[in-house]
Amino acid sequence: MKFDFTDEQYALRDAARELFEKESSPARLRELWGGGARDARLWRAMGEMGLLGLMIPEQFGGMGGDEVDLVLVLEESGRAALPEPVIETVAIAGPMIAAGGSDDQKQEWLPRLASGDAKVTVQVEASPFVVDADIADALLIEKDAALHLVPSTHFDAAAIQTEDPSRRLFTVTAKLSDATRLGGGLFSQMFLRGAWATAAVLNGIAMRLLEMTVAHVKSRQQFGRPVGSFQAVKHKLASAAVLIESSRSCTWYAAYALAKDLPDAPVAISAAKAYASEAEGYINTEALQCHAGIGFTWEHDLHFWLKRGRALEQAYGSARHHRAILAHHVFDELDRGSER
Amino acid sequence: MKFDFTDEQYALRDAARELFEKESSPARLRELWGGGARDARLWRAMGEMGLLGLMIPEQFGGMGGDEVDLVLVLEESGRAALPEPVIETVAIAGPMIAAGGSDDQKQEWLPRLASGDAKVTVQVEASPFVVDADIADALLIEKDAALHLVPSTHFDAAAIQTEDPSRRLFTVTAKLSDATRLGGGLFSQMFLRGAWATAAVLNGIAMRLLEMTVAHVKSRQQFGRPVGSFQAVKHKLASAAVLIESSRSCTWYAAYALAKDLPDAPVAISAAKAYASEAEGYINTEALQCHAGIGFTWEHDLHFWLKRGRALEQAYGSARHHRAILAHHVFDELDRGSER
Amino acid sequence: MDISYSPEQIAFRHEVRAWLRANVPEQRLPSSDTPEGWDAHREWEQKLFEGGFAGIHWPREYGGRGAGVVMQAIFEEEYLLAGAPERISQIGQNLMGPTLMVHGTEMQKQQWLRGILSAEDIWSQGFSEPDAGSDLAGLRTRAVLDGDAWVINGQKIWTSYGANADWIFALVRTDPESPRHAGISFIAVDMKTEGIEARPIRQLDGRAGFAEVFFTDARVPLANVIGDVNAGWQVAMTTLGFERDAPSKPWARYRRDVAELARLARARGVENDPVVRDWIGALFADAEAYRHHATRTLSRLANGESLGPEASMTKVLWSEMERRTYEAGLDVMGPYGEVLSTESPADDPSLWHTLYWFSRAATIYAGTSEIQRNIIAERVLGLPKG
Amino acid sequence: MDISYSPEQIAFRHEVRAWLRANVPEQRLPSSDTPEGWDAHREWEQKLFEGGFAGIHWPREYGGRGAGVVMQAIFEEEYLLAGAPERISQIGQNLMGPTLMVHGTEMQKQQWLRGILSAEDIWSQGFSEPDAGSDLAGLRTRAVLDGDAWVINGQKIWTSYGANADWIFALVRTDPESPRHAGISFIAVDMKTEGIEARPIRQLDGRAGFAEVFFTDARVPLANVIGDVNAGWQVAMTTLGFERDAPSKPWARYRRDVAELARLARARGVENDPVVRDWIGALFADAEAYRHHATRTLSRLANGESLGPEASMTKVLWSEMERRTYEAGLDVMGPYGEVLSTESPADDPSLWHTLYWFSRAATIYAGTSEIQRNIIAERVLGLPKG
Repeated sequence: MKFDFTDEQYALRDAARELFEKESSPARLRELWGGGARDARLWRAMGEMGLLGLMIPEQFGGMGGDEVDLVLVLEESGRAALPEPVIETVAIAGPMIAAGGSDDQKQEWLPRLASGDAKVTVQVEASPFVVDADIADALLIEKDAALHLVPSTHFDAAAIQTEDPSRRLFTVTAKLSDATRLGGGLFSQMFLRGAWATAAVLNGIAMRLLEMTVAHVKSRQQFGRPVGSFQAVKHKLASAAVLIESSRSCTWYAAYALAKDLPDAPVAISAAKAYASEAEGYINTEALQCHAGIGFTWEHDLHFWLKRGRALEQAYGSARHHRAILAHHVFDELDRGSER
Repeated sequence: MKFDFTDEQYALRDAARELFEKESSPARLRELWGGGARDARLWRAMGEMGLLGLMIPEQFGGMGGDEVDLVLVLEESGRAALPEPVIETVAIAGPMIAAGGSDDQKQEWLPRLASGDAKVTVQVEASPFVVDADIADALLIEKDAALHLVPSTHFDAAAIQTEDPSRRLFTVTAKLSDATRLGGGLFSQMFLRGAWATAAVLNGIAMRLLEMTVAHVKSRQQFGRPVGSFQAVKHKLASAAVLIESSRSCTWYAAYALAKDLPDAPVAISAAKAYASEAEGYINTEALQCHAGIGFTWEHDLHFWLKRGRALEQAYGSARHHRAILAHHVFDELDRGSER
Repeated sequence: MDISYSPEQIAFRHEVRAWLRANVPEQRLPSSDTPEGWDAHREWEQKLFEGGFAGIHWPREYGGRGAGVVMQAIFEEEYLLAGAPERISQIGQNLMGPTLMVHGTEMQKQQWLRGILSAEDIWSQGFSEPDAGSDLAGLRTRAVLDGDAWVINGQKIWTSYGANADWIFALVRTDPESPRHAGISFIAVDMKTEGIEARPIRQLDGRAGFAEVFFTDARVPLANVIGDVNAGWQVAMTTLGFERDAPSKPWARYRRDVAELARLARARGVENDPVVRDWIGALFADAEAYRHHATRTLSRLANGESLGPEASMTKVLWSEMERRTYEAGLDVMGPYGEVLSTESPADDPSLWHTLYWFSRAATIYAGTSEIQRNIIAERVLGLPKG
Repeated sequence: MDISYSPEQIAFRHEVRAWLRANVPEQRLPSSDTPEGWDAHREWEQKLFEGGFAGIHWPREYGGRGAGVVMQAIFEEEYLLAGAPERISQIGQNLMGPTLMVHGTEMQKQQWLRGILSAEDIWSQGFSEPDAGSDLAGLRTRAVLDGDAWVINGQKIWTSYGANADWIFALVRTDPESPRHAGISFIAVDMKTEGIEARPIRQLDGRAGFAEVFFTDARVPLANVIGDVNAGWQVAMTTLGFERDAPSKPWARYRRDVAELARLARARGVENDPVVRDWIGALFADAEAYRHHATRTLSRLANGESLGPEASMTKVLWSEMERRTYEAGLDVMGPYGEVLSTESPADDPSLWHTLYWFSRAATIYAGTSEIQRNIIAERVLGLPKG
């Protein structure tokens, strides 16, 4: 029994954090928010560090790892509010193509995904929008209970204006054919993988919001004492800490269940996404309340995480959506009389 | 514009409070909880004071008042956790018989209700239980979209064991006939009147819970200071105070809307009951939390109000039930395009 | 109990409604943050003044209508329902004017009241500072006597209309030796004074609306102090008392918000989701409770009472309801919640987001929910200070 | 990451399950508050002891099985799922025994450990006092040296099994001059000592279970002090450390609670109400989060770490989830929620109410949620003391 990560996994997490702090600092993010162009260097550096190939088999240039290897990196991408399609390309497309692609599809895509030479974005039926569709080399799309992998030559993208300019959304029209089909039996996995990875990213966002808020209330003085010494503030942040840490446990287990292909993986994922959305939602509200005035300024970095957080709470199924799935499971279990 | 009560209404409230403090003290309530018999003196005294006939026309020995006259008395009955069917007899049966009874029914019942010589209990379709059915002289019952007033010779009552022995519940089987029918067109009023009166009683319960808790946290010392000086405690009780006072405003308006027969009375009542259930529910939880250990003892009086409160939250429609009605109303208004 | 309006009040409502119907611009005015918007808003205020709707609660002797709180509330309700422009004269008419009437000298009243009414002078308020938010008495802006003027140095923040206003009334520390609440003066400052710089604050929704105001050796005439020197705290308490005892936000606003939420739910196809309906029902109940509680407090004001600490209850009610409503809206929007373009089910997605973020500020401005709860606990419930 | 069990652990689980299946009484034992119930529970404990399931986490040298925390957790989980009786030996086995192993003299261990294991001696804990609840260091019970004995006067409260226990370990003030945490000693007291009276506390559900224990000139041998005189606070911290670092409550308990809630909803005919389903889904997610978080902390304990202040997070999680679950249950029950007789959709309405009230105590006993949040804020997040 070891519900913990290996030294190697922690080392990779630290390396990712260092890279993101350097290449995707709040100052860099602010340039994007101001209309600046994305720097291709970051994605390439992620490829070189092996982050992009974490879940791609070794024979295709990846690390042959699993969701447990990836989950801390996903948290870090949330902590950094990374403006890159990590969920779609790394957590969804890579493993889906590896699992269901034809030999040709694997040969064509997996090595490029691992190196960072290609990005794949994703459309699930639950959302009309697709991230980074203009720069994606391919689109993985759910349609009529089948999956398709559509090269960029076969779909058009129209930009949608979003509140978070570092999260770029599009609507797409894609030409699907038998040639674009990806192996069967994986249909529901795409949404589930997205939900799981989004939970991990939300946990990272929540961690960052809590960190920023703790730092703020420690230094901010009112009535001659730090704001963080008031019990009302302390209790809110303590509640947030409890939610965030237990949410991480929940998402880590979902990673493990996915990696080991355990039968309760779908339930674990719905629980993780429902819980992570609520946990992040709580600190999202309280972080701004505790920052008060200064948090409402464009010049303060807080809003990068506030907006990304609110968007991801809804992505790949809101808490409400996943709770309905869980309730279905509870009554199902009741019918089968299997509580053990 | 005067959203307030008259001096006479306040005087009656004070008299009721004084009576209840004397004749229905916590010590007296404790006797009932211990299996003691109810004292008929209290009900008679209420009759003599005019509380029971408040809403009965003067020609039948009542005061000819309305819901605004009654609402503070209902609050007081909640503050005292009064073990009497005030909601059923005074707030529902009296005005319903006055409004829909035949001349014979009015002659037979109204004077006796006003004097306290008779009690009438009520069964609505939403609940299988009836309070005080064994001592009621008549039962007002909803059945197949009609109302019946059934004398005690025509129904049987079987006792149900409840957690709150001072709130005695029964199931009844009644013989209905054309002779027992009460005038038409009033069907939905019974449930609404019950919901409104229960909201008022819940407000009184909530007020008492808050009063007891404020007194407790002022005197209870921990870490060398009153528990009530801790911000976590203060903020909970402040939140409770906000909920309770606004809930009272909401229920008072519902009384006014009923009294003036305003078109928004049904909506006002559903809002009042939904809100009062939540307001009382909040202080119910926090009162016990703030009392901590001592509040869990049988010897402390707190649990009389905790249990009565939890029961009434569900009576005449839970918050959830009334919120569904309100949502229906909102979409209805949307369809009619009438926001003003 | 009588919650109906008098014939006079009803007549006033009809008058207001008719006037607004005839005069409210059909197109929404450009934002008051822009130069053309500022001018348009000032023109609108002048029209209101000419129509007799400026300072309706001011005594007749000062050019007002002498309307009571009920009529004032009727006016605000009709104003909201008519979709009329924001009023940049608010701070002058609701705070500075009434404060002057209490503490101003005859000369000061002569100097300023008329300009407030006519919207010739738009006022802003200089209370908050970067290190004095909830803790107002922690303010640091200093004024030092130098001949015929107070010389002011320091910084104010969250000044509504600060970038464009003609005047600001500010709290400044005139006796640095005195403890926190003492040694503060209340002073009126012409924004054109040399040494004053106002920088708009860009908010997290990208808009402006507030400003930071920097004072660098700004010289202000001695006669601009309202009330006694070093007695500014008491003057400020009068000002805040007017803010506190003003009629509450129009309840119609919140019923409209709930209807807007229902409209979003319908546009998103989740109208029949009972969980969404449960939220809508709860928010409608909240709006009803607020409505009736606001009416009850209005009635108290109309009958000559002051709300005192109980005003904090109303603030908690509307601010938290506002936040809950918009947060529910975001959930109802689902994947459309982050969208600013026409795909959004909101009529005006950019405005929707501005309202959303402003709803999150509601529990902060005019006293945070935490401060309000302290006040309620200590001054309504009598709990001991912590 | 490897969340699977070792073959040895799996074998242990099967052994426990088989033994419990063969031995758990079919009929629920009478309440341990009654004399016959007490005897029945003690007999059951003796059976557990004979079966080798007493003190499974105690070192072998003291007669335990030397099981690690994972096996201990497996045991508790199987015990719960088997519906086995409450264990009146808990305080002895989990708190007093381990504390003795750290701080007891050889003679003290000889005197007490064996009786704890065999359930000959049932122990209770005398920490809380009427005026020392959250603030344990405010305790007032005094012990004064008189020849060969400490003479104890004072009162303890909320003593589990206090009415029937054979022994109590108590914190008493042995130096009234010393400040709060100093001058306290940890002492073992035979409940048969003259001058001790235990009165059962009747709880708000009508049941007993706890007691008040009154000490009136009770003479206790000098040798009964554990650790040094006046150093009892440190001993007590060891005891509370064992409580804190014990494996968390079995997660299976909470999944069962959610299933029970779903069963109630079905019995009440509201199974398809999406609002109720939303609650059930949320509580299931809570139970999952608790399950995985408990496993994570178990893994830390298994790998030799101590939880320290993070134990407070687990306490907050399970206690608030427990309360939410039962409050949802009351709503699902609707008008049946107040009913104790067979009309109730609960299998055993009286037990259901006891569990409901106990769920509301969960946020109070073993450190209130408020205290836990203080600990988390100050010791996990590093926020300053208030």
